[in-house]
Amino acid sequence: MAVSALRKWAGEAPAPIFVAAGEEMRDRVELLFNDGRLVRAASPRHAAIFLIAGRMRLEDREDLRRLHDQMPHPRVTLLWEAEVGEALGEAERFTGSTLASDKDAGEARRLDEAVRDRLEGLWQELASGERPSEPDLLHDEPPNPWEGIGPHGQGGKGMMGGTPYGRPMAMTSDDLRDGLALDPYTARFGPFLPVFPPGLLLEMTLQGDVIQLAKVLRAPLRQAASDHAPEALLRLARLLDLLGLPALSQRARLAAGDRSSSTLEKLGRTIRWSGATLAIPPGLGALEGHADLRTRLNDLLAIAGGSSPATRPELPESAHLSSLLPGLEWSEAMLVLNSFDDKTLSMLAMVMNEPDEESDGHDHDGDHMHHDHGGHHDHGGSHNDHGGHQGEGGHEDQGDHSSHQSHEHHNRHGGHA
Amino acid sequence: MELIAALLLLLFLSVGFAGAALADGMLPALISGQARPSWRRPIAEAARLLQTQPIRTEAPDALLWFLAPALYLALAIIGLAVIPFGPGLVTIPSEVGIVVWGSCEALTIVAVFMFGWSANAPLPLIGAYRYVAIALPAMLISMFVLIGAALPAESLGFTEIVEAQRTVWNVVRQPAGLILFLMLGLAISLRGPFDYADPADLAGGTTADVSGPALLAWKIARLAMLVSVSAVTATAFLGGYLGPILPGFVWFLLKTALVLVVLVAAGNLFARVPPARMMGVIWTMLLPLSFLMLLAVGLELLLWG
Amino acid sequence: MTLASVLIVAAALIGIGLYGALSQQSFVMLMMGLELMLNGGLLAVIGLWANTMGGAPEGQLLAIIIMAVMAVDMAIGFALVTAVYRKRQADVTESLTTMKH
Amino acid sequence: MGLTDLLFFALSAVAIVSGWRVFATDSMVRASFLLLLSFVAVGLIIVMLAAPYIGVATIFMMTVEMMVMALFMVMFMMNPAGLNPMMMVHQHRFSIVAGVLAFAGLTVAILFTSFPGIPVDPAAPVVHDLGIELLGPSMLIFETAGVTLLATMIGSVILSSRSGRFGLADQGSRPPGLEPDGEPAGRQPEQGGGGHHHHHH
Repeated sequence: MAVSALRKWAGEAPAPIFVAAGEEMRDRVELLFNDGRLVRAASPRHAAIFLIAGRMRLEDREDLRRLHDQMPHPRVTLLWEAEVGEALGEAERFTGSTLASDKDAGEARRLDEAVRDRLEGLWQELASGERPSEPDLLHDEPPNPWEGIGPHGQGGKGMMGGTPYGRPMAMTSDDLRDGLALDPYTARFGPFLPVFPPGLLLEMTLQGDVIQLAKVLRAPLRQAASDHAPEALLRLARLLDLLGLPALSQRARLAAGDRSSSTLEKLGRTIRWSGATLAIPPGLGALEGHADLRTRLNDLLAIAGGSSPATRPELPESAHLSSLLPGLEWSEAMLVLNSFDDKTLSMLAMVMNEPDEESDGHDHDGDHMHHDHGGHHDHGGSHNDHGGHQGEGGHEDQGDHSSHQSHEHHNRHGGHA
Repeated sequence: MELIAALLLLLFLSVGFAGAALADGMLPALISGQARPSWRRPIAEAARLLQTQPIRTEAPDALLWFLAPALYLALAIIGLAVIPFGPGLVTIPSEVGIVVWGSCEALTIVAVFMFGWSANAPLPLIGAYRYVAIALPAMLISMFVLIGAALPAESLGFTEIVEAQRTVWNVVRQPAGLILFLMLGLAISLRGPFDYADPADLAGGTTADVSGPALLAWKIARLAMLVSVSAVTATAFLGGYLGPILPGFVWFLLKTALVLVVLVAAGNLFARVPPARMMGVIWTMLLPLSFLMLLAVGLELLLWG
Repeated sequence: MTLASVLIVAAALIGIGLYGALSQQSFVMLMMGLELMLNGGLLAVIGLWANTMGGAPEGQLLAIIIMAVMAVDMAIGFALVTAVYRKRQADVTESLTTMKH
Repeated sequence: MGLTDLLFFALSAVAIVSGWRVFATDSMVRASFLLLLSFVAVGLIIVMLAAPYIGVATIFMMTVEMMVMALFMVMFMMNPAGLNPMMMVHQHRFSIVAGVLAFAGLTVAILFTSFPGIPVDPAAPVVHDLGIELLGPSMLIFETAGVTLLATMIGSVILSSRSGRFGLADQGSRPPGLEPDGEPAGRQPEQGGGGHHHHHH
């Protein structure tokens, strides 16, 4: 009784969807969430439906499987014009002919509406229990064997203990901000972290939330070149989300779908009043000839209002995310990352294939081993516990956000829902 | 009397909670210009979360992870318990009510930190310590502001503070104090411009690895804290249960509702400043401002009190 | 809740705190031991104030002083830890043997 | 045994057990939260002992302190989560003996002392009295505490910040030159392990 009542209620909730947007699909997917029947989940932990839209690269498939397993039960996957082979098992496919850019606008809109309906239908089936939850795709096992000695694996000699799951203790390395050398934390973020451009995979070294090193492992997926104004509005919406203004961001997205001058003017005024431009530190994310983040936000507001985009000179050769991001705090870095148009971003995020051993956490460890007890300071032992990003063996692709190992464990410990 | 107050507390909490859930659902939709969602939506959302599998990360601090939402909720209730709902209607009459509330604020920071830390994952941890960095100085500010509210009453108890506002409400004495206190309200109920623990740029921050019932518990605790902080604001600055004609409890309810709506709206209308910049603003501008407010109230009482 | 029982609880806290302060290698844990001893002291002072002084306000004043001492202890302790750490990357007592000479 | 006694014993048990667990748990962040629990229990006992302000203020202050402590644990400690079990103690046996001796000695002293029995009047306005005392007869003491705290704040900022008066903290101190940008006056800091010479007595 109670269970069926709960199920009935749950069916009324908007369908929580985690999105992995592929090539040319980001903007279309974002517009799906305009009518409030669907909500976009910030993390796969909050979602029930995994929407994979558009073409994916081969190397992304493993991450998609990982993300799938990170979602709690009940869960279901929908492949929308996605080519992922058999990576996602028997997941339902939704193919509405070819890409929208080949069709006229009305056709595309009808197609999007059909996807929306299908997603809602999936959620109804899932909530009512008609549709079984999808099982794990990957084995639930630790990526590295437990290597410690003794009952708790502390083994090892002296204070350092052993290396449980192949993860040694974190070591200190130099800090960019104030020189207080604490433990770095190296992890891969992406390729489908919701705050990242889809497809971008970064390996970053963090101290606290300051980025010390950033290396592009996979470039962002190419996006459809669309008109300036809707693209600018959607980019504006992403920035507003990051600035803690989800309602205004939704308004910008609505405006991108259906533009009329009066709403745009009002939206611009509300955004100015919210202090969004003032909130951004002046000079943040400044590129030669491309101004800083604050200016870019103002430009976006202007483009959204109908004026033509300001022309900017070519990017300097040296400009790259690996030099732009270090030194920024996490939230500033996310703002910077989302402030570029697709063309600029793809130039900034080119994968650089150079023999680069330095970014491996291990080298830093070496530098500090001479300290009394071997550096050993673990600013977040919590870090090395789930991360395993310190050693060469520990580099695992991060799913969307790096709790990647956890999915391999949740079933064993808590899969009783 | 205390028993009646305890019953009233339950009533107030449930009414306030329902109102908070509704406001939290409706106001963003209104601001975004979307179709208005139905009042059933929060309940549906809760039903969904109840049926979702609770996720366990690798090697979390399971005890603290479980306890953090409970602690957060308990603090909201304790905060409400020292507030008078009407003349003499207090669940726990305390002559040091302000200090009790201050402890609740401080322990809230502990609860949020515990929640983010114990998940044993990077994004929740970043959310947790970022929140501590912002909320600790914000709490200091709120204490100065509250002392300013206690000065005219010559007491640390909330009942005396309300009674001292019979002549003039504290909001007239220190208007900036009210605004500073509302900022604290946003900070400890984790919303909008002061939500440094669960923001979008961290994929949900402390909640990024939480699913199912635990996430529901956290959301409930957040809303309860919103009710609690609105009630404290109404008591300390808007004269609490004082008001003509209507009974005290109704006035109190109305004022709390007003503050609550203001908080929810502000949470959706103001942009979040990146944490490092916010730290600068808090320590160099807001904290000195709260000193000045305190000084001004002290001088006023000394000269004309 | 007799005076003796309160004082014995305080004594237990002081004993545990002493053990911690003497046995812990890391500075921060060592400070925890000190704090626990002060905690016991605070309890003892208030216990004595409530049961033997008839509520003379000076007793509470002493408790406030103890709290101030705790705050000073923590603040200076953390500042020293940070300063030493900047210089030597050290956070355990053994790594500061040069201070002996 | 009334309700008060029961509550008192429960709180004492919490205070002592969590105080002991502080030094027995592997996770150092947990250790600071356990210490906080111990303080909260003591704070509540103090409230029961008719000193509400002191009790609640203890909880308030210790919460903030322990929060900072937990942050420091995450920052400076290897192993804040206790996932690499390890033992970081020295002179263990001696410490246990010292702790037990301290407890035994104090207990004996408590049991063999006769204290004057003048309990506080439950109706006395203790918070009010404290306020009058702080800002009346004992104003000087109170203000001294305030100035001490101010000095502490300034001192700790100077100690912990990177830029010292004589150069960056992690590069060793350099005394100022006799003329602007000139050679430092006095003895040069040693090469390499700058700063060691401070410690010679």
